[in-house]
Amino acid sequence: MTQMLAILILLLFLTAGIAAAAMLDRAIPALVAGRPMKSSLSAPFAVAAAMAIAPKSDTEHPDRVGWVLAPILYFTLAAVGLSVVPLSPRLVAAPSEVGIVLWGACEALTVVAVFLHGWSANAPLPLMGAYRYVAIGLPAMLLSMFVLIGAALPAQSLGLVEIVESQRDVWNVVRQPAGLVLFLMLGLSVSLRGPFDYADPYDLAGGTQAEVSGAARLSWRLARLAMLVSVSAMTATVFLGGYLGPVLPGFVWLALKSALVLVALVAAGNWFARMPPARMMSFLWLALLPLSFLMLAAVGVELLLWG
Amino acid sequence: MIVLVAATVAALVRSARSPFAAPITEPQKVPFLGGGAPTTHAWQRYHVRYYPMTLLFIAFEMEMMFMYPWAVVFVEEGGKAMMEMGMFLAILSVGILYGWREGVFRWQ
Amino acid sequence: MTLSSVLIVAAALIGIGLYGALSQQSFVMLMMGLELMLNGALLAVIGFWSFALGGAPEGQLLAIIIMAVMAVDMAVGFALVTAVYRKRQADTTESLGTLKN
Amino acid sequence: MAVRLLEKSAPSAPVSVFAAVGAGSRGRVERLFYDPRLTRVLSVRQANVLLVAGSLRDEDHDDLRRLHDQMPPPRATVWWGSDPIFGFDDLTTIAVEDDPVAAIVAAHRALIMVERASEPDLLPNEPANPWRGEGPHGQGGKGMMGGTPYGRPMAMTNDDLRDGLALDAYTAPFGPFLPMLPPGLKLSLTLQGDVVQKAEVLRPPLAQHDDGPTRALRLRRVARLLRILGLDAHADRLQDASRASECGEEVDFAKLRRLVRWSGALAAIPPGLGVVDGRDVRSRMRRWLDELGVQRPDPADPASSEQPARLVDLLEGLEWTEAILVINSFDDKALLAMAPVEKEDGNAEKGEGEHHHHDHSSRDHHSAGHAMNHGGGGSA
Amino acid sequence: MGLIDIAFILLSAVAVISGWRVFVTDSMVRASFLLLLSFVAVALIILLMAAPYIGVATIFMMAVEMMVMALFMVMFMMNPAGLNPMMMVHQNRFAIGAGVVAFAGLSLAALATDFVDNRVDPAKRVVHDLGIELLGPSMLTFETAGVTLLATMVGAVVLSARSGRFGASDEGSLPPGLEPGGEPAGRKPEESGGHHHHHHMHG
Repeated sequence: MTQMLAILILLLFLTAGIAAAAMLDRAIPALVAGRPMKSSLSAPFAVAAAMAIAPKSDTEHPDRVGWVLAPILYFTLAAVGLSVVPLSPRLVAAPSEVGIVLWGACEALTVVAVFLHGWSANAPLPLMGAYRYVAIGLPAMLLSMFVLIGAALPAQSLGLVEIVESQRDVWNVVRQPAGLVLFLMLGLSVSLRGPFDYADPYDLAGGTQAEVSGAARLSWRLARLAMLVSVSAMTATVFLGGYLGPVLPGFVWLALKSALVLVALVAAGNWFARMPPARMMSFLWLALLPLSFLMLAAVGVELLLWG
Repeated sequence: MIVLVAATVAALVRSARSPFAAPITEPQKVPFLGGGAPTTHAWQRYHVRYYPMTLLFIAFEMEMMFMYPWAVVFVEEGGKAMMEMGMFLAILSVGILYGWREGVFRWQ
Repeated sequence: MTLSSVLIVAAALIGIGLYGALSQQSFVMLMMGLELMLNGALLAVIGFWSFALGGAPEGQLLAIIIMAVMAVDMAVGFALVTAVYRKRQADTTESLGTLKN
Repeated sequence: MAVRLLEKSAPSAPVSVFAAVGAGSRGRVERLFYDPRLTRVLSVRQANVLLVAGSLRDEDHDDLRRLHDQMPPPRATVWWGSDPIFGFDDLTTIAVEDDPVAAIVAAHRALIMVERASEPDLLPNEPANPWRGEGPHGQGGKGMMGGTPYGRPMAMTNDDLRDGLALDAYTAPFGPFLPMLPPGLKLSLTLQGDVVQKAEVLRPPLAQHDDGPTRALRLRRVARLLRILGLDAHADRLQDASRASECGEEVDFAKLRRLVRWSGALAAIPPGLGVVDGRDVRSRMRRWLDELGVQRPDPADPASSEQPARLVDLLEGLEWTEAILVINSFDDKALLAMAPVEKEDGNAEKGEGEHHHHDHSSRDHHSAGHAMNHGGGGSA
Repeated sequence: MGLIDIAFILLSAVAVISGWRVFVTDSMVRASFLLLLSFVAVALIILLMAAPYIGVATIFMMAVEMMVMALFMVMFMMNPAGLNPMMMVHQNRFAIGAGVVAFAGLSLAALATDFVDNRVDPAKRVVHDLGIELLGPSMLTFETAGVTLLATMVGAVVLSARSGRFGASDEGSLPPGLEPGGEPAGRKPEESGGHHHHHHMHG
């Protein structure tokens, strides 16, 4: 019964989150560009409607199964990733004692979904987008796993409820501030935006999206937004104490914190420049991975001394 | 349950039919190159420029399998856990350093 | 779901994997056969662990080791394929045999 | 019901426009998208309206037809200061000095309301190569790699510049209407993965003879580089500033410079990329950035040196994004000088005897690649 | 027949059928991802058997491994997308026979043997036990795994990367001259071409 309730709330959360993300996606670029922001509220729906009524395109002998499956898989992964996020100690859509491992599996399958989306078109620009995303998506995933393990140490569990409960005294963002930054980078990577958008970038004329139109494109963009919402909720849970907070019910706190992370992610996606993929790959392995090692070691030492 | 709902929603959106849908003709199917027409299929023996990195990656990622259970018992086991995992990670870091020296993390 | 039924599924996977490993000319496809056999082995191990060993931790450890074997097998296998291709421009098992000159 | 709702709200969305830019129109088109009623799409697949701006060369006409046919229906074409080419009818033409936005929006609305018929295909409805029913499975192919399965042959292996794995080389013409390339530039690129093995200029970029103030031009150049670095919003800001400075309004250049600096755009560009006259892409961009507000022509650009570097040499051995960055790091005049069209026979000896231009390292690879082709032997 | 049994039957069918399709499909990407599907189905069966960690970890390990598998399959197989249907097999009959015999033998063995019935307690903290096991009794296995993985990493790099310490692997030895951090395009020029030839039509 509580599970059904949790699923309902989460679906509501996902829908509202996607709408909010779509609006932010127009408002924040407009803010940076110094253009009027007033159309940000209504424009996303009109754009979605325009996409929905446009016909789908086709290429010469694409892999149709893969092309159809990719956005569906991507969206589903976002929903599954979101489903392990607890709304309160009892209210979890998919209670799992290995929540962060499940989230890791969603990240790994996201790489598969994005690759499939680019590969299936049988066209050069999407193909390049697909391959370069794998080069960045894989090492970025490694970072997030170290960071999540760092969060699991004080909780003595891989479940997200326990991870939230372990933050009653001090939020994980205090324990590993750099971990939050690394996890936000992962968030940009799995939702294909800004400095980590190697699948759908400008220099490939939209990359994996270059050959899709109409409802196919709409579903891909929705899936990207859904993943953004999902990763925001996950960040809020792991680093910002999730549902913990005074007075208000747990899921309201979770929604507020997720919204904060969402704004941060969209802003970061519009604020930082994207390196060419070769440079980013070296950067991930040689700068960020050692940083995540250090972060983990620091959390370990802290627990040994004061834990 | 979640999987079913999400997959259905996404499938419905993906399969929405446009009121303007018409049979797609051959010239509409030519891959987009900004006007140019390709001579061959794009599917090819694609030269992945980071293949040594992926090999290093799958070996390195294996360590995650050991790290998750380790994280659960870390507080319980204390210094011993720290030391053993430190040793394990140090061993694997040697691999990464070696890879770096061999230029694995560059575009080949 | 009983141990026997789990083991039969595992046997089917091993059988298909063996077929693939024996029949495929391409070295990469051969590795797919191997992986499928290990997949069956993994299922069997967890089956025993769950139904007959009462959840002894060694069973899980064995499963992890099987996965490590898969990873090692893949990394070394692909590296080998790359090395062979660099020399011979071919990826079939036959050409691997003639490398020993 | 749902469909009705969609059809109601769809016309209020900005019109997706793909711009095919001809001679002397680049700045005009970039200024156009300040209007919130339009959005510029990167791929013609996502466009509702094809905007043809400025005059095209005769050679570009076929490419324009191909582009037009790739646009999914319902589709319309708007000609802005350019002469409609053969094959189009139901013409919407706008004079250069007029604003085309209203016409574009009207055309799009008419399409959605089915008041205007979607333009038909211009090219014949037949595959690139006949394939149906041919071959052992009717897929048009022969054996493993042969024939034309589903209308096209497969790419074949070739030697590689970088790591010696001879995998498939994909050769295709890119442009002349690709949004991240200068208008009119059509390159034949041979790629292995995403690394350029060989580049040839099929058609040079179209002259833009931008006569606006230099600082407005410089803003637009930086904006183009910013887009490649994933900074669309920043690019829009610079674009708007360029528009404002052309209208004679006051622009806070120091603030713009700070904005770009803080985005890490300069640090994101790899050092040593596309070196010409001792300057790489990063230092060229830094110079543009430093001189954002300065109202004087660029100091000696590569075009003015006696023997300009060749674009195709710069591109060889580069990864795709790096190559695109290099192409966009030159101003239009310099690029025009660097991208002469090579005749067919001239290409064969390319890279053999002209090592004295500049010290780009991939040149050595190139000649080595030739030696490999001729001297390589061995048996299976 | 409970819900778990139905799920088990469905997942087994998915695992076996997609495992079989791997060797029938023409597209290498599809083959890799079908194998992934087979792994995911097995992982879900493992979840049903009260081993949450191993199940989920299988999915995440295999997703990555099959992704890499797809990259290499496409890289080295002729006609990677299966545009022309193909069949690259040898000793097909023998292989089918061996597969059937293996299946039949193992199944018979599974049916004939009487296993002790000692089910895992659903309340057991299996991940915790695994951690204790890793750090305690099986410490040596754990560290050996580390060394093995290191050896794998080094071996894979040595075999696959071209530029080693003494120059490219497909040319003669050169004195060391590797400078870390340099541009990949600016590597040492290649002198000899090894054995390059361009006919690839077997089978």
